[in-house]
Amino acid sequence: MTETPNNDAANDDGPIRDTLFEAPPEAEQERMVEAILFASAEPVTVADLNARMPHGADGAAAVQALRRRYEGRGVNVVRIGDAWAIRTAPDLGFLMQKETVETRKLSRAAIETLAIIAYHQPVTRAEIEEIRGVSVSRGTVDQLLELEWIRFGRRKMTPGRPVTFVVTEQFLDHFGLEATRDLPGLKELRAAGLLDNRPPPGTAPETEEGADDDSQSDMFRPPLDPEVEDESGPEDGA
Amino acid sequence: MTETPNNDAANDDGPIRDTLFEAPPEAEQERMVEAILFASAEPVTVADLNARMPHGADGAAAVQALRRRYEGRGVNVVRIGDAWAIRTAPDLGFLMQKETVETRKLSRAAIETLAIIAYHQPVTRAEIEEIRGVSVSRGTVDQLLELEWIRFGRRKMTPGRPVTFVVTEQFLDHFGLEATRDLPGLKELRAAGLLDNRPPPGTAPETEEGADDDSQSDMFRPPLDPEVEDESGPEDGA
Amino acid sequence: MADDDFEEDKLSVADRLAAEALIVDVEGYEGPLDLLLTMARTQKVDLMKVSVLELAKQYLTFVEKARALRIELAADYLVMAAWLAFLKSRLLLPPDPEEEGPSGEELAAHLAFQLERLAAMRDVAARLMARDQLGRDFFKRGITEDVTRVRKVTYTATLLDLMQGYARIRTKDEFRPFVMDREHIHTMEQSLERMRKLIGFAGKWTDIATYLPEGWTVDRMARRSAHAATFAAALQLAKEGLVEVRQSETYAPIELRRKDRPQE
Repeated sequence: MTETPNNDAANDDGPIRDTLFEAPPEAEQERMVEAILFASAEPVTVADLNARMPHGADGAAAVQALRRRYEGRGVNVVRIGDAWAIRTAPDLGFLMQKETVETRKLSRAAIETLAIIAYHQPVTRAEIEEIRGVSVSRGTVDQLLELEWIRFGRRKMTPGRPVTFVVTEQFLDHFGLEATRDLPGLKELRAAGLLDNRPPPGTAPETEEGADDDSQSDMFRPPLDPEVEDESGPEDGA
Repeated sequence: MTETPNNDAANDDGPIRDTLFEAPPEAEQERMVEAILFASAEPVTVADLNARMPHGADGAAAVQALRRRYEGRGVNVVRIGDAWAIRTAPDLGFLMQKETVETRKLSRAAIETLAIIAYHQPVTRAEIEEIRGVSVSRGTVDQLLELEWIRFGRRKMTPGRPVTFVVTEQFLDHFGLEATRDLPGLKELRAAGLLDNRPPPGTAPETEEGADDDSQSDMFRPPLDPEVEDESGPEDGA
Repeated sequence: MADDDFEEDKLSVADRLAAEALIVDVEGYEGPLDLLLTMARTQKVDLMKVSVLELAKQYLTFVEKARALRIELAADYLVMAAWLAFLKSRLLLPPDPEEEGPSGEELAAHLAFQLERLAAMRDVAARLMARDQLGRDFFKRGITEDVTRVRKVTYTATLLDLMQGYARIRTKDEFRPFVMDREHIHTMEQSLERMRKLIGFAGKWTDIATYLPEGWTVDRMARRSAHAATFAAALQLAKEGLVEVRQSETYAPIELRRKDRPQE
């Protein structure tokens, strides 16, 4: 009853057989992570997993094993920032008309603003305007904030200490990204120097020469708590 | 639906077209059922499955295969009425609880009782009552026992051989003491300003009522709660 | 911008038509940079190699046209026009060594960079939106299980609490030698025994104070324990169905009465 003979999918169905008859602790931990991830709609951090599993369990290892197990299945274990979630396989979306959520269509301005924030984060409103060549309407930013795709980052250490925007974990989740470094085309853009903060010639050099290093380092930093704003980043040293 | 990165399913480009006229392979049907059961907000009937899956698919067989696959896993495919759902394995229900630890201050009665035990150990209940001037509720002693801050000492060699209480290692640990003799003495307490300068009892009976209101309230606490009820006065005295 | 007339004839017919087409849907542009980007695309070259001079001319033509057609352009567009006119003159005239500031080439290079960057952001925005999206292409769990919170209470106290607690007790006893005396303590058992004998006579409501044992006033301990014992005994008797207890209001005297048998 353990063998699933009619399973000729790409993945091997071995793991099931392995774990049914002997239940070594790791297999049991994997079951636990499986239960926890299945129960939650939102991503669960490894810290949360460990907190919920019995003492001494290794949530990180168990989630990796689980991820492998679900490769090629109808649902997959996906990483979102520091957290993990189970999501249906993207190729099966056509089965889910019933579950499809109608999202408000984003304006062109909102889409561009979102992209600029994602690729340039942390980025100030002035910088967004400089890139787009028009002022950013409040409604656009509000819409993105409301969707919880962006949030306020820490303030920039330039005159006026303007607030910055960064993308959120929900953004990553929505677009199926593990981290902002996986944004499509990010490497090419960076290589082409298009993510540099290049001030217009003749303007006083801004105090943020490090800006692009900064955005880079920030990209690898999980977009977690908004309170870290006065933690000194590379740009304040400049 | 363009970028479906790690999808090793049989057909990438348009499962709809491929499967419209011929049923997808069984493994593929199982994946579909898996995704549908996962994403649905309610249990799904076989009729529903068939309606949602491509023409010719056998939802009943696929759900059975899926059920077998999930046997012994952290989640199971279960039948609810004539519908199917994925549910947490019964033995893992405990993971769906999150323990929040709340720290509360020990009650004044408990602190005083504890203090008396620490300063006078080994000490009998009657002696504690004597010192505090009020009877000690069983709940208070039980709480301290449960916290493992006190334990029973040896019986006193007095008539009735009453049990005594002493403080534990955990107590010393918690309060950062090496031994109870490290507890500051009365003189030191006074020097630290911890001993109030209060008129001796009896000299000002009226104000004294108010000042000692805790003992008073202890005395006149209606014998509603069970702890006080079986505490039938100081008959257990030495 | 009076110098537009001599430029115009240099533009091809196609460019002019393109410029007119632009004017028609000026509303559709997200600002001057967007418009410039669209114009640059008509040059059909890599954006890095775009002729900024050509672009400046094209834009200025556009602004002239709009003016001729009495189309009101937003201030942004006019500011850009002024800047491009300045840029054009910088690019055309030999550099003046007296003049401060960036050269025309530097300004032009920056404009080209801006255009390329905007184009790049447009491109990645489109790629981003083309990704599989949650709730459209892939889905989260439909039936979630709430995590029930189990509250566990732990108690804590500090050494200071302990010392203060002890000090509090010792303050009470401070002026009294520590002796194990229970001489003046009245117990509930004693009160109960007394009251069982007395209660038979209490056909009317009587103040509980009348049941206090003799000698209850000798000292504080006696006072307190007598009160407590009597009260507890009264409640015990009430529980046994022997007396009724009443108190008209808070702090009013507590009164007792023998409980009559049902038939009476």
